[in-house]
Amino acid sequence: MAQIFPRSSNSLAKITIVAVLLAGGGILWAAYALNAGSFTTGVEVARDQNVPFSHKHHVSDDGIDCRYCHTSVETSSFAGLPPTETCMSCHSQIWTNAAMLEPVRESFRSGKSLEWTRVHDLPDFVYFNHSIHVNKGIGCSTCHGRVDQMPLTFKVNTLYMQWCVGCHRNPEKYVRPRDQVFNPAYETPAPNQDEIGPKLVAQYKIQSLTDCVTCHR
Amino acid sequence: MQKDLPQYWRSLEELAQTAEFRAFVEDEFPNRTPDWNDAGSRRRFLTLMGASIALAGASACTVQPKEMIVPYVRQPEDYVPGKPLFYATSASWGGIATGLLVESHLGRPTKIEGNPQHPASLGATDATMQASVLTLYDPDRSQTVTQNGNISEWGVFVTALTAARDSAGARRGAGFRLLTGTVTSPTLAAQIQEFLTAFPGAKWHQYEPCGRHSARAGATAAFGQPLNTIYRFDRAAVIVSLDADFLCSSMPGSLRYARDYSARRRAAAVNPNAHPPRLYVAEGTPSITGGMAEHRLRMRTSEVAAFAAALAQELKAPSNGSSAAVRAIAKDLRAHPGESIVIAGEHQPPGVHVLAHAINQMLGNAGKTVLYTDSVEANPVDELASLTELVNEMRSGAVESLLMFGGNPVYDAPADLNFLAELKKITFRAHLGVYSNETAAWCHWHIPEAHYLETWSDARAYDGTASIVQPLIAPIYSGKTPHDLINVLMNRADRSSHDTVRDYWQRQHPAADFNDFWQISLHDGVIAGTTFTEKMPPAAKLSTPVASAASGLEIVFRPDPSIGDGALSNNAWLQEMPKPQNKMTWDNAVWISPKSAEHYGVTTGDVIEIAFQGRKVNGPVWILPGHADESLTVHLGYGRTRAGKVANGIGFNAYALRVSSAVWQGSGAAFTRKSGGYPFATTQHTQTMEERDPFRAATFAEYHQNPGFANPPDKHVSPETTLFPQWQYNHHKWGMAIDLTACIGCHACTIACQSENNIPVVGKTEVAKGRHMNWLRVDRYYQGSLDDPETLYQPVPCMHCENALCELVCPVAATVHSAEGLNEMVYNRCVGTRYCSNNCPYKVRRFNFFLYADWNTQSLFGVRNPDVSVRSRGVMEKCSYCVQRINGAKIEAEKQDRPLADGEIVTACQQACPAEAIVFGDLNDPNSRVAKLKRERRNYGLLEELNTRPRTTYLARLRNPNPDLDKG
Amino acid sequence: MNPEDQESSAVATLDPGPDKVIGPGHDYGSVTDEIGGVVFMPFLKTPRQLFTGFACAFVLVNLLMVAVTWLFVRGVGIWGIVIPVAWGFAIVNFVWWIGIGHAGTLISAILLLLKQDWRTSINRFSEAMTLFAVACAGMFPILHLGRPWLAYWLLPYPNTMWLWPQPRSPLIWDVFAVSTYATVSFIFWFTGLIPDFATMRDKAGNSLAQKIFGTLAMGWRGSAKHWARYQKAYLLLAGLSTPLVVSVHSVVSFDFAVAILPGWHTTIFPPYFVAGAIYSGFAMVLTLAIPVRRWYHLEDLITMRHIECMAKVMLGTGLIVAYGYAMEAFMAWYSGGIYERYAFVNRMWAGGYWWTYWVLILCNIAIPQLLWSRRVRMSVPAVFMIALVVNVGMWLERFVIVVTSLTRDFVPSSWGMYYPTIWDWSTYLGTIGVFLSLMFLFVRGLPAISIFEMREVVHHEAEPVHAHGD
Amino acid sequence: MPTETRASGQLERVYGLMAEFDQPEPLLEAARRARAEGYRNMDAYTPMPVEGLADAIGFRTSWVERLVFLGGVAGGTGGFMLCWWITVIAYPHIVAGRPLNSWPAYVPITFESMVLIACITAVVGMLALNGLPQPYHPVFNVAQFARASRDRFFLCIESTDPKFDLEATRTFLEQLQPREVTEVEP
Repeated sequence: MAQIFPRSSNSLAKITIVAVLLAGGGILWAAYALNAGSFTTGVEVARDQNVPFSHKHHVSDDGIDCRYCHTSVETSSFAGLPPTETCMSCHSQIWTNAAMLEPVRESFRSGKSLEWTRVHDLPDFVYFNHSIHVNKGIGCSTCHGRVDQMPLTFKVNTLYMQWCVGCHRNPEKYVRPRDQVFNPAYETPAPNQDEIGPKLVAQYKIQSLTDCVTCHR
Repeated sequence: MQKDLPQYWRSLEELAQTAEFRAFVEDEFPNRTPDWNDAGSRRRFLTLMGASIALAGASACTVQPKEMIVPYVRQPEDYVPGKPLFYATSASWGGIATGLLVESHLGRPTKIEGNPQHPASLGATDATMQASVLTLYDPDRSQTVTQNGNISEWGVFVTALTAARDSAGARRGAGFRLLTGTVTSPTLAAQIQEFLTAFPGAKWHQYEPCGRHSARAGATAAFGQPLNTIYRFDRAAVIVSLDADFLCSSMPGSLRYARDYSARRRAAAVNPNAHPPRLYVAEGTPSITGGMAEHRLRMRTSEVAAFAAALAQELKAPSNGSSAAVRAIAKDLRAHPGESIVIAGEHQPPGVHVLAHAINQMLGNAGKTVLYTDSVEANPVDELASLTELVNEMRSGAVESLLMFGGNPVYDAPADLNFLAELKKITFRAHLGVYSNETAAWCHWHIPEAHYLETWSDARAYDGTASIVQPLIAPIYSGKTPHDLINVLMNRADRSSHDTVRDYWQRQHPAADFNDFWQISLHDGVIAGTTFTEKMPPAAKLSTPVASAASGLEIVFRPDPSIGDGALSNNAWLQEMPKPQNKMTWDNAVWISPKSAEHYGVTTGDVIEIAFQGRKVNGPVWILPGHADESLTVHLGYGRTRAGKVANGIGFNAYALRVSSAVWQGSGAAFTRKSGGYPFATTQHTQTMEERDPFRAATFAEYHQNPGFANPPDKHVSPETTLFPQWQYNHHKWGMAIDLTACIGCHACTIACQSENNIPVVGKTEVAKGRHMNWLRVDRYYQGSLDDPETLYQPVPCMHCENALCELVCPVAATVHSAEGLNEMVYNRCVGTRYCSNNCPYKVRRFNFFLYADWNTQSLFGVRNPDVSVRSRGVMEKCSYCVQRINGAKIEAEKQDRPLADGEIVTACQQACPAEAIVFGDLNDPNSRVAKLKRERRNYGLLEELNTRPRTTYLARLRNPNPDLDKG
Repeated sequence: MNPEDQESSAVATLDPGPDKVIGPGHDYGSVTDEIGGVVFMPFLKTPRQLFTGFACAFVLVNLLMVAVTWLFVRGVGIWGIVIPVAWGFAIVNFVWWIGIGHAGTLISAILLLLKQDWRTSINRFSEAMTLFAVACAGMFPILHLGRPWLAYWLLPYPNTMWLWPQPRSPLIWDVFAVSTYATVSFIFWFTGLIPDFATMRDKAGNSLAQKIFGTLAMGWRGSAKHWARYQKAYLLLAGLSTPLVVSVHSVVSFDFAVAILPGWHTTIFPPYFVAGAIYSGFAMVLTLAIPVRRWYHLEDLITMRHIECMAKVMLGTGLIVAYGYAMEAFMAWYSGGIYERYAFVNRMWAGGYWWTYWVLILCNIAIPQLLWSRRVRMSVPAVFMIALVVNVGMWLERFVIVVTSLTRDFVPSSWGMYYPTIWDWSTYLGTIGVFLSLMFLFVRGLPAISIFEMREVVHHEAEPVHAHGD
Repeated sequence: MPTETRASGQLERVYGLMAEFDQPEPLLEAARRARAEGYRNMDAYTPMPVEGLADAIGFRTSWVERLVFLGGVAGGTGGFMLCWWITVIAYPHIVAGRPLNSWPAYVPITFESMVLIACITAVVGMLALNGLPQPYHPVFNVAQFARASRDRFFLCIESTDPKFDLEATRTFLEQLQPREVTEVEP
């Protein structure tokens, strides 16, 4: 009987096995990378807007408080998006003929709303309430990051369930004094978070809510 | 089965083990058309009005679709985005107003609640009101002014109408006619009067297909004036209803009556010394009220009059001639002078009303339990006569122009008047209506009418209390109001309804503080000081004794239990609401008693041709236990041809048999069997509890002797009975108690739940299969004899078992328990194995076998509750104890750093319930209402013996039968 | 082809009757050629029945494709399922197929441990049958999901939701049990094939076939050392599969036994499901083996002895199943629980499906009693018919358990009925098509009988001393 | 090993000598004799397992069962720990009022994973220990070897055997009345 396979096929066979195993691992890794990457999560991807609004300019340079525009953040589930009126309250005086503000003026003239692309967008089956979070000492920057340093706004967190649950399980790691909630530059002062965290949690009666119905109904 | 348990039976055929029974079993789901070849029904259900918005985001770890966000340009003052606002307004059916609070999201009215400050509501609503918000968004509503069917414009119509008026005006208005429904609106009445004074030749006619002809005529006959009667059931120990469905019907004040009546029952359950009301009902067609009766005297509708006469006679002069029942009732009434009520039914002839008035005076009830005021109607006329006069004039050609404010006479006028034929003779016919209906089709002009949630107007409640109707939203289809039309006639076309109404009230209240008065009236939803003052009428003069029942087969006309007279028939929520009496949806049927059915050889599902006074109509038979023999009941409101996609062509039109001589009942009907096997769609197929006792009942007396009756030892499971340590719920512990003593079975809770939780509508085919989606179903069981059973209603929401069997078997943890003991259902995690439903002993879980939620019809997105996810295809859903309300209330309390107060969280079903039978709250708070109720001895858990530890429990039903009559 | 083919073709293919597991005059070469010959048979020489059979089966496969497409387009609503009967044909078929899938491993594993000589010429065949049956079964749990595209949520994998399957649910047990069973059955089957691949490799005429079989054989050369390890591994597989095969249908029965539903909630389910599984499994082996041995003239390798033994196993397991039914009914009455009792009243006469129960008793209990008679066992057509009847009966058993119990449970108000739609039937028939197609391909393309084990048989037959020794 | 054989360069020339038999019994006998003769590096090739052959050529192993045991233990533990970790650590839910660690419910999964891993180890281990896949092997060079998978039985004494000597070994094999003795090309 003649050999069906050449001598080399032995090593070839073994190499193939190893290769297949490696390939499998590689595919899993790639899938993970894709899923965790900003292509999927949208993290750190600045969205184009009809008006290139800069939080950096308005917050850092002009020192406008979050609540000046996001009026309902303390009272409602929805933080609120400023009506054109609010923009015009300043921009009827300053930058009155800046080209980039034309859409704003146009909207004010025509009464047709400005349209913004959502940056922080949760699936429709997730019910998030801003007011309770800010009232319990969770700062804007905890979730939204240093918006005051973003020329164009982008997400700094995935807003995935595991990310939410991470905080809901250990609020003491993220809570801050109520008066610091709207301070984007807030840094945990000494004594460090491990000490003040638990205190604030007790003081604000913060519960660690991980029930499904906390967010899904 | 134990002796002391009442005899329950399954279905007529089963009781008499006839051959039909087999057929019945095989045919439990008569409609088996596989939907794949039933394109028609599929198309229908796709276009059906369900309430849901697209579940845009897919499962968590996918790329979020790009979404735009659109702020206001000028944001309204006092408006907080993301928070609902509540406005007081009022809805009127048949002209009679009920106060409402309407929830509005981003300017969209989404949910109707009762107005606690309004005497007719006290916070309660009925199914019709709950569903009325859906009509607002109905894509089938008429949307444009049409002339001879072609799209036209308001301006053009104004010119045309003015022309018509002027031509009549030349003859001081002669030949110009207005046709409205019953009008209680002071403003509208004033406007019409103004018009009539300006044009004395013109005439104003009123007609309601299911109006209050008898009550009005009865009062007039008795007192010489059409007085309005108000009943105080909170003061009544003995109630005799002469075919009066005062608990759940279009009868003015029925919501309030249900509240008062059940409050007294509940009180008696707690306090052995309190006197529970005893209710006698004499009726032929089983009604909600009949279901609550201690003693339901089954008799043909036409025999009620004779019964009333006999009762009156017996009360005047006791004699052994009269029947045992009459004597017992009379005795009972005499024993409670001044605290009894004899109430005559809206559908009984005037003579019965006269008798009722007389008896009440005889018993000294007048002024105590029965109060009289002036009529709440602006211009009480005999509407039947009014319409007849109009038709006669139309025939004689005296009518040149007819302006119809709503209504649908072509469809619902008595058949003998041939309204349509005469209508065609008129040269100028205009119709104002929410729908372009059968009548609009024959009018030169049709003008879309504003829905009441888009309208400025006013109306009076059953006790005369006036309230403002204020709009929640600008007319979606630029609908007009009657006020607008009259303004046109008075050359004030530019004048808005708002100004018209406001000016009227300013005239009534010229004081300087009018603005405050107006604001307060708007805010409270009632106008202070408008409630009518009580009157003491003269002694009722007994007119000619009522004729005794004619022989022969009797036919009874009734408004449909779910869609009423047909005005709301295009409302899918109501269409799919099971009719309390037979749990049937999407149809009307000819009700007949078991005995008569046997006698005439027909059975449920047979299509018969009814002949009455020379007119014929085909309809399917439904054998209804408790119905009077030798009597047929047909329901009005079906067989519509121009109602809309939902209602067109379903059921049969009973108006076609209805003649002005027999508006509510007539004898001499006949029928022949045409065919069999009509496919009904019912949500409950078994009428008995077999040997089981989900529903437990006793008399008040028995209960006070043996309070433990509802918890027999073999059903009870002690908290110790457990393999595992039980979970402790320390923070909150939500629970619900449903009082079967109070529940009247009106199904308001079912629709309230549907509205609050975006529950889709599935259509007749799907219901027939057994796929209805009601989270809160109301089970209906019969008890006692086949011919005259007692009817038992049991609302069944999710039990939120502490040992929830559904959770154990879910492979993906899509249903688990919350730390507060809620049985959570997470739609976005559900993969749809349906194992949970199989393992749920209560079968309260509902499954989206198809994409039931309507993702296509834009206009319907508006009605949806933004706080509740819309379920996609292939997921399970069920009652959540309105967790969105729980979370909302908790968040508010947390923000204000205060504990939740009892009653702060109210579930939708609880809020709607007129009888306050449903109570929700925190079981960890010993003083909460629910905790107190659960401490009552008659509290029991459904299927408790399975050790599911249900959080929803029931309070056994208590009855107060008359020992002299008690059948035991 | 090797020259040896002619010399062996002389061996007559006669059924040696009920005491012999192999026809007379066979030697190592002849068995090799008779079995291997099937594989290398020229395409056009393939038995006609095989072509027709495959054609019909393939039509059904396409029916399945249509049914599944429509299912994914519209949703599970196209089936007859409703509330309360939320599980219908899908689950019935799942359990039925899994049950059929039990014969293979049982024959290969348990009979191997019991050293039953008659297992040899049917084990390969029934292992393949197991694989295909499990494949069909495996489809249903996914198809019947409301959202089948999320079926992977039943697997424990790290995800952005931090959510995992709920391991208390019998459905998750199913996932593990069925996937394990599928994997192990495949391994078992493939391991058994390796030496035969080598035979095919060495028998192959053209180099392509040589390469293909050579690759599959992985260079097997029948070394004594390899055989030593091979037999150890094979024995261990058998030892592990035996409890596995018992566990799998027990777990399937937990789907019902763990639920509280009257008619499901029974401790006797695991044993009687397993017995039922073997019952239906053997029925299916017979249903397939009898025609195949006829078409390929393998009567001398699959002899009356095999058929009779399987018939006896059917009779035995059938009696266990009968005992199961009896106990169920007895307990329902003896428990005194009204729900439990009513479940059986409903099952036997009150409900809409009373007749299915009696047909099932007829198929599973009454008719198989004929097998007591040796004459019936000796008649191939009779055994074939009974096997068919049992297949039907076992399907009905699952229908009665799943559907009838669901139609009427605790609260009478929510009782209902279940009416299968054309799509239920299409899906069911479709999977039968898949099963048969795969089976036909297998018996054409691979040695349907374990050749090297047949050689052992030849060897033992040659020396009776060894036959009963070891 | 003896230097002279290496010097004579036979290693390069042959893999070994192979004797072919008709029946298992003569092969068995031959193997025993060869071992008695002092040969150690040999192997026998048969179309089906032949009892005692491994002993005859002096081959013993117990690695397969050891591996399978380890596999089983690993699988079982893994299965249980998975359930426990999921329900107690990863995302604790209250399910049907059961304790977080409802261990009785984890038995099936534990068992199934045990079987799964054990079975996989059994086969993968067996193949690995056998050095498969190994498509090329010197014995395939023997023309008659095709029948090793059919109806012939071979004994191969390998040239690596210390006692191997082309001539001597050939004569020794000849005495065993094989059908034929052939040199195996390396």
